[in-house]
Amino acid sequence: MPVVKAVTCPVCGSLCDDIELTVENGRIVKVKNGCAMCEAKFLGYCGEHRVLKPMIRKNGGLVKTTLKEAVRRAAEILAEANYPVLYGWSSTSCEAISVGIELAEEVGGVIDNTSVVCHGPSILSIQNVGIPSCTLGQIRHRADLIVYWGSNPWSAHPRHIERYTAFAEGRFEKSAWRSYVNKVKALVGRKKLQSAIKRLFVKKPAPVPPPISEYKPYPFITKEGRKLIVIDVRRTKSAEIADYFVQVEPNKDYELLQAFRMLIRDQELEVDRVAGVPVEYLEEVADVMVSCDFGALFFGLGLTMSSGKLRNIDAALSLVRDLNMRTKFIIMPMRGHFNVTGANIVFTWQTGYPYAVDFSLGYPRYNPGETSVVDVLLRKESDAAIIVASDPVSSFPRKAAEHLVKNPLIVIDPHMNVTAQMADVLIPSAFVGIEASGTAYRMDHVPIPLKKVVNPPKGIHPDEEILRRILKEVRRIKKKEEAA
Amino acid sequence: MEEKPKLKVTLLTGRTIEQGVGKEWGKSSKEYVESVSVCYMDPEDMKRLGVKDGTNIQVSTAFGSVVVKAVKSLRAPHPGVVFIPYGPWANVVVDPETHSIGMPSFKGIPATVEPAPDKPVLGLKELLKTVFRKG
Amino acid sequence: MMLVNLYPLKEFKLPVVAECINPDIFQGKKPKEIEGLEVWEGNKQKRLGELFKVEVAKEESVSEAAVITIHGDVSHVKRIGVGMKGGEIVVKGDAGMHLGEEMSGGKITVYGNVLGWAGSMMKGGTIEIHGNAGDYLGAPYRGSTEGMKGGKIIVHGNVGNEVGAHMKKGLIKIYGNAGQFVGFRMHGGTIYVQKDCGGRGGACMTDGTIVVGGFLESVLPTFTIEGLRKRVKIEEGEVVEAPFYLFLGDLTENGRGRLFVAKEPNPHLGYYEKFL
Amino acid sequence: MELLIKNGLVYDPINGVNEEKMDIAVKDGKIVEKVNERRAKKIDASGMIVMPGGIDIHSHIAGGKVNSGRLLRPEDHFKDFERKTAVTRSGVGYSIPSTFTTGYRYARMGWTTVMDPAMPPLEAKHTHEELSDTPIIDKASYPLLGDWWFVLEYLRDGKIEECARHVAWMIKATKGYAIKLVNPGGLEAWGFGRNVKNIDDPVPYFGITPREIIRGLCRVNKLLNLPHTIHVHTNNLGKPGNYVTALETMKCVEDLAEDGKPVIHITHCQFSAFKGDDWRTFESGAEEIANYVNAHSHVTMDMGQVIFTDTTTMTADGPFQYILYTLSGNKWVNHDVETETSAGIVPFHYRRRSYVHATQWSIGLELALLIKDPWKILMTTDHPNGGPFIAYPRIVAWLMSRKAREATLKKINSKARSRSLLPTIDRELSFYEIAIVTRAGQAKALGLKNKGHLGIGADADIAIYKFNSETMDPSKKYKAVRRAFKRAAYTIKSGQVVVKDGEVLKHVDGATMWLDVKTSEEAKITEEMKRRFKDYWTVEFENYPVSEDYLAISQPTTVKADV
Repeated sequence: MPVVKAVTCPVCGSLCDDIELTVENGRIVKVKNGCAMCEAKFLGYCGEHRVLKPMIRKNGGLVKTTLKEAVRRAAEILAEANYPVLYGWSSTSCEAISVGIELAEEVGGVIDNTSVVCHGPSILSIQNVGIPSCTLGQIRHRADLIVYWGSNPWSAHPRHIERYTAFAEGRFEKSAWRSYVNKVKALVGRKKLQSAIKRLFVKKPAPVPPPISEYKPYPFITKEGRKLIVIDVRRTKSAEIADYFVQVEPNKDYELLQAFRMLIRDQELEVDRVAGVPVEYLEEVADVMVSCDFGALFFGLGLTMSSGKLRNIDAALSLVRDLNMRTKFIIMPMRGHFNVTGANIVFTWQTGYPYAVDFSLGYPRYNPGETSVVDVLLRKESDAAIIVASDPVSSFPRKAAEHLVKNPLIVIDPHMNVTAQMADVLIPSAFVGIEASGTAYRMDHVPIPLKKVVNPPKGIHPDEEILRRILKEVRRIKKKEEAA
Repeated sequence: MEEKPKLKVTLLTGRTIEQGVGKEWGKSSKEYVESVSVCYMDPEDMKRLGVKDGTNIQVSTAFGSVVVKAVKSLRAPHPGVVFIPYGPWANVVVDPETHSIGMPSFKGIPATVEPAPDKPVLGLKELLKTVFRKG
Repeated sequence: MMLVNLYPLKEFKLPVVAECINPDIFQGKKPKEIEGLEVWEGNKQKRLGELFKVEVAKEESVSEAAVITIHGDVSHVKRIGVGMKGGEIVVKGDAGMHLGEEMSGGKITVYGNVLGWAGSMMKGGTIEIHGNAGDYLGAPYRGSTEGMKGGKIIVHGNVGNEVGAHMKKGLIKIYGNAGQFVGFRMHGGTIYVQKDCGGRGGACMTDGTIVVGGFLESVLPTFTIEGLRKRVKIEEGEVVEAPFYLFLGDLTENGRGRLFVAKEPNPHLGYYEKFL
Repeated sequence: MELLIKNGLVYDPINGVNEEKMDIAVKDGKIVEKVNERRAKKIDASGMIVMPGGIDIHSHIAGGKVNSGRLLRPEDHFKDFERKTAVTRSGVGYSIPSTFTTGYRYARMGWTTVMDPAMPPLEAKHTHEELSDTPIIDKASYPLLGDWWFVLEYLRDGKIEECARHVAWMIKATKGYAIKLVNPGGLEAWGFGRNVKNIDDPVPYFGITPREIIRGLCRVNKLLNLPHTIHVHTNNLGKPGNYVTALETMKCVEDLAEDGKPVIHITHCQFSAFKGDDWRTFESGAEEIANYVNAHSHVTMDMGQVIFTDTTTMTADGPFQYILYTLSGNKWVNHDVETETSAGIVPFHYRRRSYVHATQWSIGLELALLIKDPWKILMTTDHPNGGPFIAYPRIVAWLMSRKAREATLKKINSKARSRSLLPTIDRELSFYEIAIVTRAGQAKALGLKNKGHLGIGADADIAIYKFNSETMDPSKKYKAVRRAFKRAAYTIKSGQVVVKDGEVLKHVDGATMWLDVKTSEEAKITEEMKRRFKDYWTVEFENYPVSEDYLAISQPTTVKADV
């Protein structure tokens, strides 16, 4: 059976590219090296919920149609619209995104990608503070302190720790994983190693400080080598494998971050606790941050989405920037969708702006809050939408989704997802990274090719191709109108 | 009339690996629906409210109200904090306010939780019909 | 004086960009010329006359600046009065985003609410809003640190987040409540919030004055208490006679900003008195 | 398609043509002897200057760093935008324009070839994706190799040929054009927040000095017979006193030169020509550098001219950018790339009234005017580090006109003015010399055989400027020179008229040039590399190289190496 090696996993922003797939009769039957989400994607992508025919809404229901007809109808909707929204783009290739931007420019629409509801706030603060960062290999080779803040890699980026951070093997820093493994080796035979590690993962009692109400200063870990700290409002699974866990009161991350900024400058705080955590305890964490050789802070939606939003990130970026006065420290957002970084990157090189780009005046304008899709929907300004490789109806607040659904809605997606069920024109597409090739960008801005491993079902095209056809049809319609 | 127990909490929404895996199996899959129509609660809070693992509860915010299944959190203790995975159920109750930065408030929303053993957890189709009257 | 009345011809649904609604631009123009000015409705370029009934009420002298009165809801109309240097705009209704952005003179009065970025990057003149204002009042454009450099903004209702971010000079007075991050990274000028204030007031400020007359949930741990004051002067002729705590910060930025918080509505700050 | 440019005043230094009234014939994208006069499209260039299309040896226009700069600075873009037209895409400026706008703006000035000088190999695909989206102009990019672990280890172990083979592989894998060194050794040290102090300061953990890296890669460059020399951003860049480092860097490869041919290119030399012990005692070191360059033939350099404006500095020199952040307090981006390099970005405003900035402005022009041979000092702003490339017309005017220089001198910091060497320099460049510093010299330094001249067989990349050099004195009419270079009367790219009167007529793709370096012993390094690959990088070996699909128009040049 043919085995395809070095396949890039099109699920999360870690973009692991060491996946090995076994293909049998044009179907993927085995996945090696992947996490649970990766396996689910490669084995389940072609499940029963796949859409195999373009559809158009007639008399309230979706009925099958030809691709030509669906493209024509989609182009009509977009060409007629006065303020269309083009949304999604984080789960498709850069090549498709590029066509999407050209389409947005052609129809004078607002194009936005899903970063608007994940790390958009991070970008806004990067635009104020900047960001000291690096590629993930730097962390693997050099970091002796790793902090995850408001992020739960165990669930959202399952191989992040093993490939890039605490459990990865680097030139200057060894994997902290080994110390765990060595312990296990003494107890069990080599064969049972894997399962033992699993058990250890699940059952290892982590030195977790008591709940907020009864916080006592805790002697800090004296562990040698790499240290892993998790800061979050909940004791997540990632917190359990950490060397240390700081539980922050919900919506108080900003105060905690600012307090750290003072502590790393050896300034005194006038309060006893910040965000529910005693100050002596924070001083210990600050000491560890200052005294490491290379620290890395990863942050997730726990920071961008809780009270303070973008300014939580402002504080985190400022903290890490300030830490560079004392040592080497970097910071990186944990990007969710596999190519959300790529969407930001392509948007930026073509328009100057990473998301929420409004072409209605014929040139790119950018002002999240004004030109971002959720705000446009909440103000009920758009009059049509095309959604590519995303499911806003299942990810937007009800009020925003309501306006989206009320107007003509075009959906390009391989799956009958929630938004697809609301579509007026539904065009099924190939899975990029499985049935179509392309490029995606990892969370650290490293471009990685996506492979075509198997053929898509008959009559199913990649997003890029579908978008090109729509663009061509839009231009044809506009030319005809101009002539008339 | 006996007053129903009600709990004031902070609602978080977010990713879980179950939702992440379910999503890849397809949004209409049983795996997906079951992974996102739930609310993780602190066991102490559940006791206070008199609900068990699997009891239906109603989560209400200033923006809407939705019935989901209560599930005992493995990540306790986190008294006063409840968690619903991202998805159509969560969207009914999250705060649409973006504070002019483009992102609604998905985390840290004041909410109340009450037992709703008699109310059903709507399936995806029913939920969408009720909310959007389309589909 | 030239008096121009604008009446929206319809209820706007699409966003409208109308930078031309500016006394400097109207000044000396004939009604037909005003009607012919360029605006955008959604992705279509239109003439002002297609969206508004233009009525030039008085046209006596060309020397004095024009007064524009908009009658009706223009909450979807953006960029009214952008860059204006003189004259006056009166909006009898709600107004859209970027009202009076980068204005350097003249006056804008709104008898209604306004959306975000009113008075953004303002250099001079006055904006008075009788309803509520949105987020980023007087704050700069994304990525810019060029905050408000002068002029005065008065809001009689409530305002959103990040009022006066990066402010350098000038005065913002809010007689209602304010959202989070009042005076974020401000370097100078004065912001007065008569009522309650969301959290994180004065975050990362380096200089300037913030006065909170109502409830403030908490003061950032990066501020230090300086003392108690019996009164606080907002501007010439406006003094608040009440005891205030005075905090200095933000220490993370080595700031010397002054944050006054009224003592009476904030008993929870009594904690700080032990340091005095 | 055939084209005939008639009666222009032609400047073609490579062919020794100096202001000759002659016709230029073009067919199928090349300069030809003659075309059918009746069939050919004719351009009347009488009273106009005709030159080869402009070339930029060093301009950051694409890739991860440039794009991070774009992302960082919405406030740089929002007032400088370009609307979509029937033929062009929309975009934004100012100091870091979007890709389409970059292509159009170069073409509008009559520039047709631009080299992006800093490509992190791991992110090479990104650079190429952007280059492919940069219309009209031809481009190429230099992979950053001066801190690559393979290079450091092979050179430390004295394995020069192994090193050369790996470099050859890397140039092919990244579709690169030249070997770029940025603060050699310093970037590896920056991985732990450190730097190297001078060219003999050992790189932590690697037991090698910058001198050894520079010499090593210079020898590798010769072994591989690459068309350009090593392209060096010196150690200590941007620090007072660094002219000594620049001199030492040039001296350290003196003995490697043969036949008077250049072996090193010192880029944006202005930033490496600072004298003084600190910012208070800071002054120009241009004279010392110029004296050395005038006495030696193994060096070429480019200016890195400073423009008084708000711009965005971006280099691979992470530690330098950090210093710039601490000096300015502006926002700061750092991006270190595993096993290879780093990068930093800081917005920066050069102000006339600042002593340091005004002196920097002076240094750039002093270098260009004191170095006697224009083939040795090429015109750049190190876009966008000294200022955006759209300022080239102003630099041309400064170089050609004492009066233009005096007009600016009047407005700068008085201490800087009194110390500036410019008032003592009478030299004014002719159009012939301008054609050298902006075209011919650039092509020669880069080893571009078909560019930078208008001889038979050359690429038909041509710029025509509305300035009558027969009747007008550029020294006096420097504003007219500026206007002419700002909006070319015609820009012809590969034989097509793409710009007329400063307006873009056509959106065409430009080619991406790269070197297909053939080593005699075809690298058996692959097996070795695969093994080490997993240790060094976080991507799989086969996902690393850039395939030709990433290049809109791929234009490889085969180079036969001596190893």
